[in-house]
Amino acid sequence: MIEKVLIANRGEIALRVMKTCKALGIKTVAVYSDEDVNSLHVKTADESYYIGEAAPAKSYLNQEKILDVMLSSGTDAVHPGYGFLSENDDFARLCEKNKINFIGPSADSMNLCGDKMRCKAAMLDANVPTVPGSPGLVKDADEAEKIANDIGYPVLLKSVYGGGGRGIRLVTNDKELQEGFETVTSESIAAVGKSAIIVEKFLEKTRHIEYQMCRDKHGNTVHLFERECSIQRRNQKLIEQTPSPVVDDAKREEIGELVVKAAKAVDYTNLGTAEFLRADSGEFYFIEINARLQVEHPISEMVSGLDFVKLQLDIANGETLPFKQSDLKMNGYAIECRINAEDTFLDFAPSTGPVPYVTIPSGPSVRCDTYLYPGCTVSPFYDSLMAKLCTWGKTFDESRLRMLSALDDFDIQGVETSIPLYKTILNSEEYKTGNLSTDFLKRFEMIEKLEKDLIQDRKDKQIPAIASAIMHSEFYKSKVQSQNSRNQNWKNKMDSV
Amino acid sequence: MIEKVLIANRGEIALRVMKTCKALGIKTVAVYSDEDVNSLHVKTADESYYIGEAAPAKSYLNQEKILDVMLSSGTDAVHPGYGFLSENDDFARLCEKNKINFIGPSADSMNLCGDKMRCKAAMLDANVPTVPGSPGLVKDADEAEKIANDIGYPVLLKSVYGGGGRGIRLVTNDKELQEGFETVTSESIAAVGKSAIIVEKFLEKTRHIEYQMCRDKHGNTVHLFERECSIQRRNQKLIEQTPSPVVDDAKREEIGELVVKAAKAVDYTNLGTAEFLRADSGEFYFIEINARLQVEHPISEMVSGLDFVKLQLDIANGETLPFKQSDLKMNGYAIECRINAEDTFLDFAPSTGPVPYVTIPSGPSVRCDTYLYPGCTVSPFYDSLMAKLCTWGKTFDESRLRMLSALDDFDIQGVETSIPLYKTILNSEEYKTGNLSTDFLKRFEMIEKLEKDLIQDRKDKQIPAIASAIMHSEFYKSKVQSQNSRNQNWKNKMDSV
Amino acid sequence: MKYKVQDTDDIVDGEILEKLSQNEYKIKIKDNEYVVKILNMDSNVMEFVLNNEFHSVRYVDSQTSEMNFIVDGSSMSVNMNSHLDDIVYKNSGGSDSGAGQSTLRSQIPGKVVSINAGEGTEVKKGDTVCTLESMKMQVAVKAQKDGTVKGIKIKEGNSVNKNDIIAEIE
Amino acid sequence: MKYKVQDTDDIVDGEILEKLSQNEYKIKIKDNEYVVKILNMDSNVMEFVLNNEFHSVRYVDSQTSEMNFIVDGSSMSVNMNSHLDDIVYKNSGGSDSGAGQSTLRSQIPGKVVSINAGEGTEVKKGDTVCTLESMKMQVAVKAQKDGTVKGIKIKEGNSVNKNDIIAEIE
Repeated sequence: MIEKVLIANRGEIALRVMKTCKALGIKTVAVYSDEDVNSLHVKTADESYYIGEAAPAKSYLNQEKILDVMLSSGTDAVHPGYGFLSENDDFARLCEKNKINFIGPSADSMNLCGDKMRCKAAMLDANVPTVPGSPGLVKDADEAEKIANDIGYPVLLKSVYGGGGRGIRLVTNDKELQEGFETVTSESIAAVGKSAIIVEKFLEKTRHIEYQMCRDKHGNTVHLFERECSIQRRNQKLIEQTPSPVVDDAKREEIGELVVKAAKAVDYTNLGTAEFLRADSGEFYFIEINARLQVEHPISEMVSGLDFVKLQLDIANGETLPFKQSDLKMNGYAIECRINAEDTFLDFAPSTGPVPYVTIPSGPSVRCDTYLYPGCTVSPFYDSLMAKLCTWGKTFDESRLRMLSALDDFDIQGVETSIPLYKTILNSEEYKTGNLSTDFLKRFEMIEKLEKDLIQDRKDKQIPAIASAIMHSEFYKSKVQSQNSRNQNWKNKMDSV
Repeated sequence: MIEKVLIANRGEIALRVMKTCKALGIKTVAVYSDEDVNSLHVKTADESYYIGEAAPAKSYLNQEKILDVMLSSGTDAVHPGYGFLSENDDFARLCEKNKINFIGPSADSMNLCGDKMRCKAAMLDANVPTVPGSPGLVKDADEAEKIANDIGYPVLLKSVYGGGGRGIRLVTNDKELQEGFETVTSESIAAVGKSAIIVEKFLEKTRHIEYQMCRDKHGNTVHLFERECSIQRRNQKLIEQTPSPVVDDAKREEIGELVVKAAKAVDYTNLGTAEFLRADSGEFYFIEINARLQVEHPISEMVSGLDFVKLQLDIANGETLPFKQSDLKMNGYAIECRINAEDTFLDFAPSTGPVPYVTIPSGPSVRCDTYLYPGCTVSPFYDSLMAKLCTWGKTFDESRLRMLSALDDFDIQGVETSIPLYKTILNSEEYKTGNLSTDFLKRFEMIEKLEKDLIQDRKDKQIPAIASAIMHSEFYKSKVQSQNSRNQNWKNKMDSV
Repeated sequence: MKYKVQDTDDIVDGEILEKLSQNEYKIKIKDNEYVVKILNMDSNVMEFVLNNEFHSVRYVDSQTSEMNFIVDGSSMSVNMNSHLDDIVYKNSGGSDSGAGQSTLRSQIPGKVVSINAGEGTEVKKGDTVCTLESMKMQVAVKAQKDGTVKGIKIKEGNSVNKNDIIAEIE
Repeated sequence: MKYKVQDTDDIVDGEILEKLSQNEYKIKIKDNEYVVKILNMDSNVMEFVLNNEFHSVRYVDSQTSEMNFIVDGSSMSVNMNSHLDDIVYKNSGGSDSGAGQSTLRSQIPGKVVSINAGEGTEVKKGDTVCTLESMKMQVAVKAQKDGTVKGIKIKEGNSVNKNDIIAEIE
């Protein structure tokens, strides 16, 4: 039985994992870098250990250091969160070797999932359809170019060690391919220290639909429904929802059966995600497995009523799944908006710095997982996700309207955020009618729509803005006056001395 | 169709009503007293009107003033929240006369529900069992004494205008009855300006179990399950949960049918609550109808998936209920803790003043409705409820453990709160096993248990406490030193001039 | 220095052994050594990591020999003195601490509804001296000991603050 | 005084007509009168009720003729001058506002990964001058106009802050 868990992560996901551990009476151990001395996860854990400098390679990616903490603190399990070491099979193996329960799949299964080519081959063996592309790793840009010309542009260049939208580039011709090959290589090396690239046919107007896989150590396998994550920028998800507007009960079951096959094909244990592209024609193609808990897991928790971190702990403890597929029913609709610290109008460039004040939304069926607190700092060293804002509704529109209201309540001072963009998207007819695709932002010119919304907003606020300017001037005038009169008093006093 | 709602209330319930209105695109109008100039409901509404001095009679109970605001702001409906004017049939009638949609039952139905004696008679006609007691109002303390001696002590003295635990006293002998009669009379006059008293047999070791009634203007009637609210102090609810540990599906249906009868018997429309006492023997006795939305409504929202304020608005708009009883299923378990500003060890006396800082709990299936924000003030003029903290779980224990974790996360600085008591209660075997009754606190000596818990807590914190003392002294020493050295510098400067 | 934490029985030694860096100290409590890493500190609040456990302290007030603070949400007091063993001190925090005193104070803020025991009335411990209204409830202020009510400081209809003197009982 | 709000076309008159009480003012904007009730005010933040509508304003910076603030969550600017009609002023907030200037600045904080256009290179508007890494992503800093790169202020491996000068393009 797991009694003490080290969370090898930071930010909102470290806090989210701790919430469940705390409710279950499991002790938590945090690790932190120089940059995180004042972060909430350090203050929330039962024990907190300093592990090094701000740069991830010096701290959150430092396997030896983290292992030291686990051994010295008497930790019996480790939760890797997402990012950092979560899909590093070397780390999973290091834990296995040291008899620390790694909360996730086995190192072997993770290695197989992480090797996009072997994984693809396993899926083809299991009759799970995949996207056309290179039969394996390409050795250089020239080989990639040859394959791209065979299957036809546009193609995706993907580092098999990438993920979360990094180490991936869409290229539409030979010149872009040559440039992109270099960028993907260097990004992958910067993030995980290695790179290996595959080429894949890029399908247009596709949707990104993923399924939550769940498998215990005894081979019992279910899926916990799908999530549609089509609204993206630079291949990174922005808004997710469940159910998908294009998945009905029959489709859910059909693809769900593929997902169960996929989990078995790679002998996956614990929670993971099988990602699919859905072509505009309706076909689903398996793309990859994310061998970890995902950012967007709360929306699946909301419609399933299950606590996924508890489920992860139970599976890691060797317990048998307490349900069969037929016991599981979806209840209602949920949406997640990833609240990023970024400037939409600067090509989503990171916006970092102190957050002097923040108001976190709440209310019926609103959930906000965040590391923000008044006086905290958004660090440039780590990723830009500040909060996962999720809402549930009995109908899709109820969850959407609650999200709009919650976005409006979310006041984050000091940094630029993606909140205004999300309001524009959630108010758009295209979003309301579920007309989604991974090029949603570009296809429906959402940034331009946002710009118009902001201009309209300023026009609507003409009167309060002018009133603010008038009162601000008056405030300064009266301050200067009162200072003058105080100086006057001072003078009088001096005179009387 | 309702397009603009005035919320004739303050605090967390005003904010709760506004959340749903905002999500539905309905404009909101707030009213506020001198004491509430800096309250969140004023800042959250689309429009906010000042209505008078802090004392309720001068503001939140001032019907004419509130009517003026409704008429001048073009409000088409009013939500009364709970307390204040929510069960005042004169106000409901005033609204009806002025063509303002009162979100609640008709004035006539409210009048009947509020007249505890006529209501009781209506229930007896409808074959809904009630508690033995005086056949009508008693004219003075002596008549009350006579009836008490007939049905046998202990008895309850209740003002028919009371509610929420006020205007009610338990007395066990003639002397207490004489004293209690006076107190109840004066409390009732202080609260609503009038008093009229009935006598009721007091049943020992009873549970307080209530049912959510729901009826549209076309007579369609359902119940939205029960809530057990047995954990009380001074007849005021502290902790509520649903489902009740002693209500199974058969019982739920049996009593549910009585509830539908009760709603019809008083021609109730909109949402309301039918309160029952459950004797230790298992019988249910109707006690009264609360003709309003209740504090504890969120736990019923959590297990039904319905937004009760939306339901109220729909019914007020004349819509037909979109479900039948058989469509409604309970999902999971929910608990509410009423976070009060009070000192448990001073007989729950109010604790008021500024709250310089507050951390509001959040997380999976946690909901906190509150008016608190860093820098706000808890006013002595209004009731002591600062927040409704609610948690949901797939099992009772999951909701309980989440509540304990959320209580632990709830940091309210500046005032005493009921949070420590709730931790003791939720950790007790008696609570875990559902051994509830309205005298729970006394029966299981919870205050004494709390005291022991706090002592243990201090013992556990011996080392950090001493470390704090050591470091605090060091901090002051170094401050004094640095000031001395600054003075020294100053002196040196002065010398060199 | 010697320390005694409220509700504990032992008097223990505590001292700083070494300043390890700008924000880190090695301290000794009883016979054990600890490392304290200060995250934030001002005169009201201190956040620190003590042997890898985070703690948050808010100082309520401190005098030469007693410090009141809230440690991780628990309100508690620590007595300290270099010769604590030799000194008799009262155990603070007991509910009977006011029983010996003659001054009756209001423990809540509120409006005076009625004075139940006027000037010169003889009262027993627990008798109601006056009734206050606060947050729509009536709360009785009861005599803290047997005696005679003297020097009533309140009037019906007036407001009192927490800790205001109601009367003397002698 | 005359005022012009960003993204609106009209220049409007605004003035205080009367101080009604300590915290209340009657003001006139265009030809309408409004009552402003100040709830909180310091040099950074103002909360007020304007004709029964609550507003919250954070002031970002203000100069003699231009004020930047965030009104109810919307960042905007107001130009003001007693003779605003006669003065030509640039419309702030457009994304092209820097196009005429020669100084290329970093719009994000980050680490310099590579310098793509070294000293003396001729560049066209939109060409990448250098690449920064921030939050694990590589972001290109592009030339704001055609010209020649001069006076490069950065080095590979160094960090730059937002608004730091990258180079001059002349």
